[in-house]
Amino acid sequence: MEAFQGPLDLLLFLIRKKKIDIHDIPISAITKDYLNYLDQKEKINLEREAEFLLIAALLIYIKSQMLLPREIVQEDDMEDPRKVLVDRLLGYQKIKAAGSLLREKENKELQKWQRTFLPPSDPSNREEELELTEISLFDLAEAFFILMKKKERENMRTIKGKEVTHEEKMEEMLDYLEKHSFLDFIEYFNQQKTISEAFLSFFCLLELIKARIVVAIQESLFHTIKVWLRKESPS
Amino acid sequence: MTSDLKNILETLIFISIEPLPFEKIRTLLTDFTSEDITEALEALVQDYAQKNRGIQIVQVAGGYMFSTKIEYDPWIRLLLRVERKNRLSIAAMETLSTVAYHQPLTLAEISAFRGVDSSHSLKTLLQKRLVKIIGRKKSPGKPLIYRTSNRFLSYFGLESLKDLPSQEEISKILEEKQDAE
Amino acid sequence: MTSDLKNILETLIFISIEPLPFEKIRTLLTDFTSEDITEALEALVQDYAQKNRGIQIVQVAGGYMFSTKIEYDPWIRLLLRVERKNRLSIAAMETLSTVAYHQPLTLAEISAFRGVDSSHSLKTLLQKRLVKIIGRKKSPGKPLIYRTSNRFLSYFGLESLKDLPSQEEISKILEEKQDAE
Repeated sequence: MEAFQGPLDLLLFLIRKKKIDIHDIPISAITKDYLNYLDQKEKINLEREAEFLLIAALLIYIKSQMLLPREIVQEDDMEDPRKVLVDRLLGYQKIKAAGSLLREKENKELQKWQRTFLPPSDPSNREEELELTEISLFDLAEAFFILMKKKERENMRTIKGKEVTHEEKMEEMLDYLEKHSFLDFIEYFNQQKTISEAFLSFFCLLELIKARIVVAIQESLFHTIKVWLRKESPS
Repeated sequence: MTSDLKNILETLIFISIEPLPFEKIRTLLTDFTSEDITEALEALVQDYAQKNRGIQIVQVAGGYMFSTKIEYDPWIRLLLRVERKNRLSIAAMETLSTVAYHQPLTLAEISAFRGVDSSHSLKTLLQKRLVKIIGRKKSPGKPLIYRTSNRFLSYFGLESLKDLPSQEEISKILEEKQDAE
Repeated sequence: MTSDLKNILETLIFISIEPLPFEKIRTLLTDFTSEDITEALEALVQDYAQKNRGIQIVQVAGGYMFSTKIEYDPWIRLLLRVERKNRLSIAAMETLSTVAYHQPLTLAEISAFRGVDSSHSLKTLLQKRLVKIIGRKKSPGKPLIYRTSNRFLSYFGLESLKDLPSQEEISKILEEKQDAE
């Protein structure tokens, strides 16, 4: 039953297998096929079973209607008891076919890639850049303090690391930047072992920004802040 | 001047993360006429459509945006170290197709079209933002009403709902299927 | 072939979040020699450096990346300003939902509920006329009381506040989301 999306899917499959005209379904035969199929399958999802049985009931109902002696009425006025079912099958068939066409489009589109980040403006134009994509020190501090609050809440382990000096931290950060080409603000601060070390690296970062040795960019709103080494940094 | 307009358009489309609608461009560039903008846009799209380019400007969800060309997908996945992007499940695709062709409609209506309960697929589509809630139906129980979103359009590379596969295309598919069997 | 290499490079630089280092390109494109890559990169950078382009490829932080050209900055700022104006921030959205589901209420109540000061988001919502002031509370300080507006209803296609998706309806979707993650 897994292979079929539902009872209509199964019915369409049986109709196609027998090369039956969907507008002129031999109800008796197809009902037999349908019920046989349900019998074959032992493991039916209970939820799905009701849905399959519902259509079985519809089939049996239509069959009974067709067996009734027809009153003598004008052909035009006579409603084919199969019409309800045929309409549903046609509607479902259309949805399925449209789905397969959409699938083709999906396959194509999934191979196209869009940018999900804001590209920086011309990096040589620093004053402009400050306004546009560089975040202010305030933003940086704000993000930091939110982070610190979180860290405090998490009852940060108070394992005392060795005392790190200002110079050592500065060097460590520059090394990191040179090796990784950029530094993920949140990630980096999360890696700090103690609150005082985190504070220290934060102030080092502020100094590096002020000295225009690194540049901090937030790629888009609500994204992490990335710090890059400026290429032509004063050495 | 025209070249400058083209450059401005290139920049604006490039900087925009979502498809940039013509209307928005027009309200931004008040110094240019609609005709000038249309012309420059066409020239720009044409420029990128050339064979010797890896990226292109596409018209989706009523706007313009940059995207890579299909043939370079393997290289991008190599760079980003990712597998093929996930496709929608069969059930989700069927549900989405139902919404697309019969919208606006309720969950009960979707389930009736498909012959199976579709709440699970609908949730998936809501999470993926391919379908949105637009209100409630004025009928007993006041069920929520659903529609496809703008994201739906860009997901399938459609400019508008008018670009959905047409009745003729669908009939053709059905005939082919019949012939194949 | 060279054109194809140039296209690949264009695509990779376009999609890369960080400046793309030459070394990285070389390790990805093993079928090409360093010389070929260098040559194609230079040609690509040259292509974009032409006057009739709005975007360019620059070398920063030891890698290649796309950026816009300085002269088009005013246009970008214009676009971003408009976009920012039109977009509801996550904070504003949170605030709006708090008002919608708990109205009528005061700023202090909103802030208490969200756990953060919400005065800024509330101001944005008042400016967008999605929220309105309906009076003052008879309590110390007589704080203003807020409600969602009619505009809020029409924006979300609701006839009345009773039509807001219920807690159960939303939690059904959200629970699913947590399962998926």
